[in-house]
Amino acid sequence: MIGEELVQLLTPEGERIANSEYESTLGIDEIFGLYRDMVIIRRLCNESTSLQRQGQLALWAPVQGQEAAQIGAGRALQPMDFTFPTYREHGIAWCRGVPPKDMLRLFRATSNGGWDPQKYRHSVPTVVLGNQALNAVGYAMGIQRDGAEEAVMAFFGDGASSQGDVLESFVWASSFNTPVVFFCQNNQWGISTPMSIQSKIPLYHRAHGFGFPGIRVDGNDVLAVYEVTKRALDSARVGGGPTLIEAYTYRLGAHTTSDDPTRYRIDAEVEVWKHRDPIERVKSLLVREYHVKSAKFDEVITEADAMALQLREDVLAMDRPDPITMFDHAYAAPHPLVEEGRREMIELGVSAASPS
Amino acid sequence: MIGEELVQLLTPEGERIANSEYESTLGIDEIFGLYRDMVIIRRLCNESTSLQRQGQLALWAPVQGQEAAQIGAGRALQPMDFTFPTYREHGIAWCRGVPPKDMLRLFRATSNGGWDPQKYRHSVPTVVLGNQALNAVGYAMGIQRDGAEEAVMAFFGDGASSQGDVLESFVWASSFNTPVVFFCQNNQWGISTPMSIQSKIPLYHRAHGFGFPGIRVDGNDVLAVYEVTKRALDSARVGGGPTLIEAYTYRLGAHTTSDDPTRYRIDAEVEVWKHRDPIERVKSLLVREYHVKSAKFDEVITEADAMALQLREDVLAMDRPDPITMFDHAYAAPHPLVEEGRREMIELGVSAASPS
Amino acid sequence: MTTTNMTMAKALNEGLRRAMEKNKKVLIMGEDVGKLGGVFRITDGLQKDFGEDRVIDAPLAESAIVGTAVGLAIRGYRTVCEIQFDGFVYPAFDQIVSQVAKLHKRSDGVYTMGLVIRIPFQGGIGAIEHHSESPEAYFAQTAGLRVVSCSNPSDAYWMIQQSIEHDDPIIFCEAKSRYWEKGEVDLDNPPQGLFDAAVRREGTDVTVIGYGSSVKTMLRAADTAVAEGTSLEIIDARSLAPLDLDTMARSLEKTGRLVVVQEAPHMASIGSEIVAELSERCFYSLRAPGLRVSGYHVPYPPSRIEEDYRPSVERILDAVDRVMGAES
Amino acid sequence: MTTTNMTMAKALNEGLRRAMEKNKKVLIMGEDVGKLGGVFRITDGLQKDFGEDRVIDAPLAESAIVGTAVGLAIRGYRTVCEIQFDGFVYPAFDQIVSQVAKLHKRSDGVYTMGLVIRIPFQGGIGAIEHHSESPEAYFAQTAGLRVVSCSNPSDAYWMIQQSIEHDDPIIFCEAKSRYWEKGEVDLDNPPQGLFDAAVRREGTDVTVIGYGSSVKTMLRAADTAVAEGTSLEIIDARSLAPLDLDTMARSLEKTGRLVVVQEAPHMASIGSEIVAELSERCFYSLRAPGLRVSGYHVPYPPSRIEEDYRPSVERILDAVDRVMGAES
Ligand SMILES: Cc1ncc(C[n+]2csc(CCOP(=O)(O)OP(=O)(O)O)c2C)c(N)n1
Ligand SMILES: Cc1ncc(C[n+]2csc(CCOP(=O)(O)OP(=O)(O)O)c2C)c(N)n1
Ligand SMILES: [Mg+2]
Ligand SMILES: [Mg+2]
Repeated sequence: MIGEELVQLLTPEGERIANSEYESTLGIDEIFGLYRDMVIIRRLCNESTSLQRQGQLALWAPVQGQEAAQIGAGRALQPMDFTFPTYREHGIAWCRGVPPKDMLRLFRATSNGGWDPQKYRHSVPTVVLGNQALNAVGYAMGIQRDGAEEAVMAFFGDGASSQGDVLESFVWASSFNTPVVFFCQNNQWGISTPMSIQSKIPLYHRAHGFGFPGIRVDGNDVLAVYEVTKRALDSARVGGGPTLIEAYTYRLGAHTTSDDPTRYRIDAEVEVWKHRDPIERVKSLLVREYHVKSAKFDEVITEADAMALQLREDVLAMDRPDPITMFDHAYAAPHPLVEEGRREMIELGVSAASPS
Repeated sequence: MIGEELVQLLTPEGERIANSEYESTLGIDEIFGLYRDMVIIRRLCNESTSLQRQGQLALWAPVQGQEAAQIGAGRALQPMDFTFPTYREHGIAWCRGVPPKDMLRLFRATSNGGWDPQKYRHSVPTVVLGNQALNAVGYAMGIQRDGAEEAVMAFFGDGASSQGDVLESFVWASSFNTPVVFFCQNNQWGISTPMSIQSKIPLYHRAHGFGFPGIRVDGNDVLAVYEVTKRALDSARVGGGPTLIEAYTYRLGAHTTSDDPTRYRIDAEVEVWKHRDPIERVKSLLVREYHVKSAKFDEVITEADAMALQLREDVLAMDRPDPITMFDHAYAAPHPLVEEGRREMIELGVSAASPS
Repeated sequence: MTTTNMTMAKALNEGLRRAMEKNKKVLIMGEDVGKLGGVFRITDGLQKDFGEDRVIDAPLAESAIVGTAVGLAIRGYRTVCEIQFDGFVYPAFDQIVSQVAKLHKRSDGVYTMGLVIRIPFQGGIGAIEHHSESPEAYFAQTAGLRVVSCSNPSDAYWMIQQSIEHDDPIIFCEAKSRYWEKGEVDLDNPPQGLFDAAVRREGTDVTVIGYGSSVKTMLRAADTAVAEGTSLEIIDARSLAPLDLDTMARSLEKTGRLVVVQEAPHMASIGSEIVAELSERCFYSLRAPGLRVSGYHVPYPPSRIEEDYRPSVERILDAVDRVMGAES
Repeated sequence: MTTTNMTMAKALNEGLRRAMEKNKKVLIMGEDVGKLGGVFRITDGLQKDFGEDRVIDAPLAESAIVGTAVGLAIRGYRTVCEIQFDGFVYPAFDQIVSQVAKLHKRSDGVYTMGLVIRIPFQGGIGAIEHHSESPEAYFAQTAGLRVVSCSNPSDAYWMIQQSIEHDDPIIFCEAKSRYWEKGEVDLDNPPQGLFDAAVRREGTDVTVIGYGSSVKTMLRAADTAVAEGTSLEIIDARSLAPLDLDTMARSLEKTGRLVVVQEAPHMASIGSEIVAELSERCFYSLRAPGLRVSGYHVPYPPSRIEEDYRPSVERILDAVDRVMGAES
C-alpha cells in the first residue's frame, strides 16, 4: 500500500529522503521541538491509560503511533487558525495550548467538552463521526466573509471518511473554495473495521473526484507531515481552496480502553508498525545528523514525567461536578423547563446549591 | 464543458461519429424503436403538462430534452434488472412497462406511488433526493446473496449528487462491489441551482475517487447512452462492480409546473440546447442513413396521439380515492391507532365504507 | 401605530430584510434562495440586495446547510437556514440534534448557536408526498432547541426577527398553507414575546388550543359553535417549545374543558404534552378529559384526500361536543 | 418448561442465532458486528457461524446501513441493523422516516419493510456524550414504525425473534445498562406477545409505568414503598408504539393513581402520551393527576452526574407521595 505516492522526508530509520515536491524547512531547534512534543504526548497518553486502568477515568482514546501525524499537523498551524478535532486529537490540543488536564475532563466524564474553544481556537471534541467536517467548512465560510487570512483544519479518521457529512463537506469546500484543510488520519482501523471496508483505493484520491487536491503523507514522518500540512494551510489562507491530507499511520493501541483489538487484528501487523515508530525515527535523525546528546533526550523525558505527575494530581483533584451544573448552559436564555428541573433538584437536596 | 471526454456516437445533426471505445450495435428496427419511445414520452409529457394546466393534475415534472438519456438507459435494461427512479423517470417507467396512467397517479395526487414495483421491477418514485441510491445498493447486495445475474440501476440528478446518501452509496457500492449502475442525468439544473454549485469539475470524475469507473455520455445521443449503459449493466451482472454514468443533457422545460425558470436562466441557453434535441438527432439519422419515409414517422405520431388521448381519458376517470384508503397498508399488520382512525372516519361518514 | 396589509409570505420577506439590515452578521442559506427567491418566494429579492455572500444558494444537501451554519455560528454569524419543505429536514436531523442542540452546552456557554431553521410545515396545499409533514414534535422533544410556529402576517414579520435575535437555536415552523393570506402588520411594535401563546378569541365553554394551519380552522369552528350556543376560547400556542402553559392554564381554569388541535398524529406529540401538562396543572378544574384532534397515525395521504386527514371544523366540533357532553 | 439462566446480552445473541437458523433471509448488518461481535458482543460468534454474507461489517455510515437494509427488504431479505449507540442513529433518521416508515404504504402494500433496527439506548453505563440517549419518542411518533424495548433476558430472547418475524419495521430499543444482568429464559415458549405490556408486580395504590432501564428502578421503588405502607403496581410498557393501553388502563381503574417513569425528558415523550391517553380513558377513575418522572430538559450530562439526571428511586417515591397526597 505504501508506494511512491506517499510523501516521505525520512525513512523509518531516520535517514533523509529527497522528495521532488517537498523539502524540510526546519532547523535543529524546531525538529527537537517536534520530538519533545511527541514524547510528551506519548507520556500523556500512557499516563491517561494507567489512570483509566486505576478507575480514575471512564475511558481513554490512545494516540500511540499517531504522534507524528498530530504533532506535524499541529505545529504547522498558525495561532489564528481554527481546528475541529474528534475525540482522539490530544496532540493537536497540545499544540493549540489546551492544558492536559482539560483534555481529560471528557474522559473523566466530568464534562462533555473540557476547554474554552475560542481561547485556544480549538473546538470541543466531536464524537459523532463526521459532523465536524461540515462545521469546519462553515467556519471557513465565515473566514471568507470576514476577509481574513486564516485557515481551518478538520480532523477525522479513515472510518469517518465513509460518512455522508464528510463527503458533503468535500462538495461544499470545493464549490465555495473554502480555506479548509481536511486532515484524515488513516490509522488503518475504525474500531474493528479495516480500512479496506471503507475504500478499495487510497483515500486521498477521494478529493480528486470532488475537484481539489488530495495528498498522502507518511503519517509517521513528522517532518513530512509538517511540510505537507504547512503548504496546504498556506494555500488555503490565501484563497487556494481546500486540500485533503491523508496521513498514513497506525493506531498502535486499542481503539479505546474499552476495546479489545486482539479479537480482530493480528500481532504481526502491530509489530510491523512498531518498527515505523514516529518518535524513534526523528530521534535517530537528531542523533545521527545533529549529534544531539542523550542528556538532552533525558531532559525531555524528565519534563514529560513531570507533566504526567502534574496531570495525575490534577485529575485526582477533579471532583464530580455539582449535579446542578447540568442546567447551566443548556440554553443561552432562560427556559422554563430548565428552571423547573433546577428547582426540583434543589428541593431534592442532591446539589450543594441551597434551596431557593 | 463538452469535450473529448464525452462519449458520443451521433453528432447533433445525426451523423455518426467514430468512437474508439464504443460502437453502436443496433440495427434499423431497434433504432426506430428508440425513436418511437422518445416521441411517445415527449407526447406523454406534453399531454401531462396540459392536463396540469387544466387543473387535472396537481403537478407535473417535465422530461423534455432528457428523452434520449432515459430511453437509451431504459432500453439497455434487461427484464430481470431492477430500477430505482426519482420523480422524473417517466421514460424509464415507460421502458419498464408501467402503464402511463399509473405514472400519473402521483401527479394527480391520488397515490404516493402508482404502480406495482415488483411487477414492473421498477420501484416507486423516490422524492427525497438521494435516498434511492442507498436503497439500490442494498437491493444489489441482495442480488449478490442470491447469486443472480441481475443488475440494479439507481437514477438521480446533478443536484442530488451533493447529498450524503448518494455519496455514501458510492462508498458501499465500491466496498461491496455491488451490481449497481448509477445513472446521473446531469440536466444542468437542480431547480434554480446551476450545476456549477454542485461541482467544479465534471461529475463523472467523482466515481474515480471512490475507486470505480465513471463515464460521461452525451445524454442527448440515444445510441451512445444505450451502448454505455448496456456495457455497464453487462459488467455489473457478472461481478464487474458499479459504474457511474453521467448523462450530460438538459432540462428544456421547467423543473415542475410550479417552477418559473425565467427567474434564473436565460433563453439563450435554452436555445442552444434546443439545437441538440435528442429526437431530431436520431430522426436525421433514420432519414439519412436508413431512408425511413415520413409516413413511418407519421405512424408514430398517430400512435403517440392515441396514447395521449387514452391517457387523458384515464386521468379524467381517475377518481378521488375513498379517504378510508389512507388506512390501508399504513402497516402490514393490524395496528390499534390505525384501526382507531378508521373507526373514527367511518363514524364521521366521509367515507363510502359503511359504519361498522 | 402604522399598520400595513400584506401576505404572510411578504411579511416573512420583510422581516428577514429588516433583520439583515440591522445586523450584518445575519446570513440566509438554503436551496434556491437566491435568484429564485425560494420556492415560496420568501427570500425574494434579498440576494439582489444583500449579495451572494449573505444570501447563499446551497448545494443540495440539508445536513450541510445546517452543519455549515453551525460553523458559521461559531465564527459569529447568524444564519437563517431555509429547508425547502418539512419532509426534507430529516437529512439534517443529526446535525440539529447532535450539534445545534448541544454545542452551547458542550462548550460551557462559549459557543452561541444563534441560528434559525425555517421549515414550511403542515399540509393543505395539494402537494405530493414529503411536502406536508408536521415534524415539530421531533424538535420540541430535543433539549437544547426551541420551536415556534407562525400562521399570520404579523407573527411572521415579528417572530422571524425575534428568532434571529435570540441566542438559542430556533426551529421556525411556517404554516405554508397560510403564506398567501393577508393581514395587518404593525411595523413598529411586536404584538408580543416570541414564546407567548395568544388568545385569538375569547370564550367561556371550551379552550381550544392549536397552532399553525389549525388556528384558522379553529376560528371557523368557533364561529359555527356560536350558532350552536357554545363559546370556544381559541388559543394559538405560537411557541411549541417551550409551551406557554400559563396562558393555557388560565383559560382552562375558566372553561374547564380542553380540545387540542394539530395536523400531526397524536402519538407523543405537542398535543400529548399539552394534555398531559394541563391535566396535571388543572386537575381539579377539568370537567371533562382533554381531547386531541390530530392527523391520523398513517403516512400523510395523497393530497386529493388530505382534507380528510387534517383536522376539520367538523372533527373539532365533534370533540367539542364530546367534552361538553361529558359533564359529570 | 425448561429455562436457562443467561445475561440479556447473551439472550439477544441466542435470539439472533435462532432467528438466523430459522430463516436464511435474515441478515445482520452494522459497525463492528463481525469479528468483534459488536461493541457489546451481542453478535458474538455469529459471523463465524453464518458467514460474512449474512453478518455484514458495514462501512461507518448509518444512513447507508439503514438505506441498504431497505433495498435488501425490497429484495426479500430481513436485515437486523445494529446501531452502535443511541446517539448515532440520527444520521439514519431520514432513511427511517422517509423510506422505512413509508415504503409499505407508498407501494400499496407490495413492499414488506420487515427490518429491525436495534438500538442500545438510555444511560447508566458511565459513558461519554451521545452514548446514553433516549430517542424512542422520535420513532414512536412516526406513523409506519413500531417501537419496542427490552430490559431483561427473557424479553430480549423472545422479542428480538418476534420482531424479526414481524412484517412491519421495528425500532428495537435495548436497555444497555441491563445487558449484563442475568435472568431465566424459557427457550420453548414466549412469555407474551410483542406488543403487550407486562405487569411486573401487582399493587393497589399507584400504577407505575415505565420501560427499559427504568423498570428495575421502579421495582426497587416498589420495595421501598412497601416499607412505607404504599403498594405500587409496576408495569413494563415493553411496546412503546403501539402502547398497550388496555393493560395500563386496567391497572389504573384499580389504583386510580398514575406515575410514568422514563429517562427521556418529558417534553412530547412516551410519558406524555401515556398520561394524555390514560387521562382520557380513565378520567373518572383518576384520583390524582398523572405524573411523569423523567430526565431533565437538558442535554444528557457528563456521566459522573448521570444518576442525578436519570429517574431515581427517590424521585419516583416523591411522585408517589404526591399522587397519594393529592387525594381529593
Ligand atoms: C456517527 C457515529 N457512528 C458510530 C460511532 C461509534 N464510533 C466511535 S469511534 C468509531 C470508529 C472511528 O474510526 P475512525 O474514523 O477511523 O477514527 P479512529 O477511531 O480510528 O481515530 C466508531 C464506529 C460514532 N462515534 N459516530
Ligand atoms: C432531500 C431533498 N431536499 C430538497 C428537495 C426539493 N427538491 C426537489 S427536486 C430538487 C432539485 C433536484 O435537482 P436534480 O437532482 O438535479 O434533479 P432534477 O430535478 O434536475 O431532475 C429539489 C431541491 C428534495 N426533494 N429532497
Ligand atoms: Mg481509524
Ligand atoms: Mg438536475
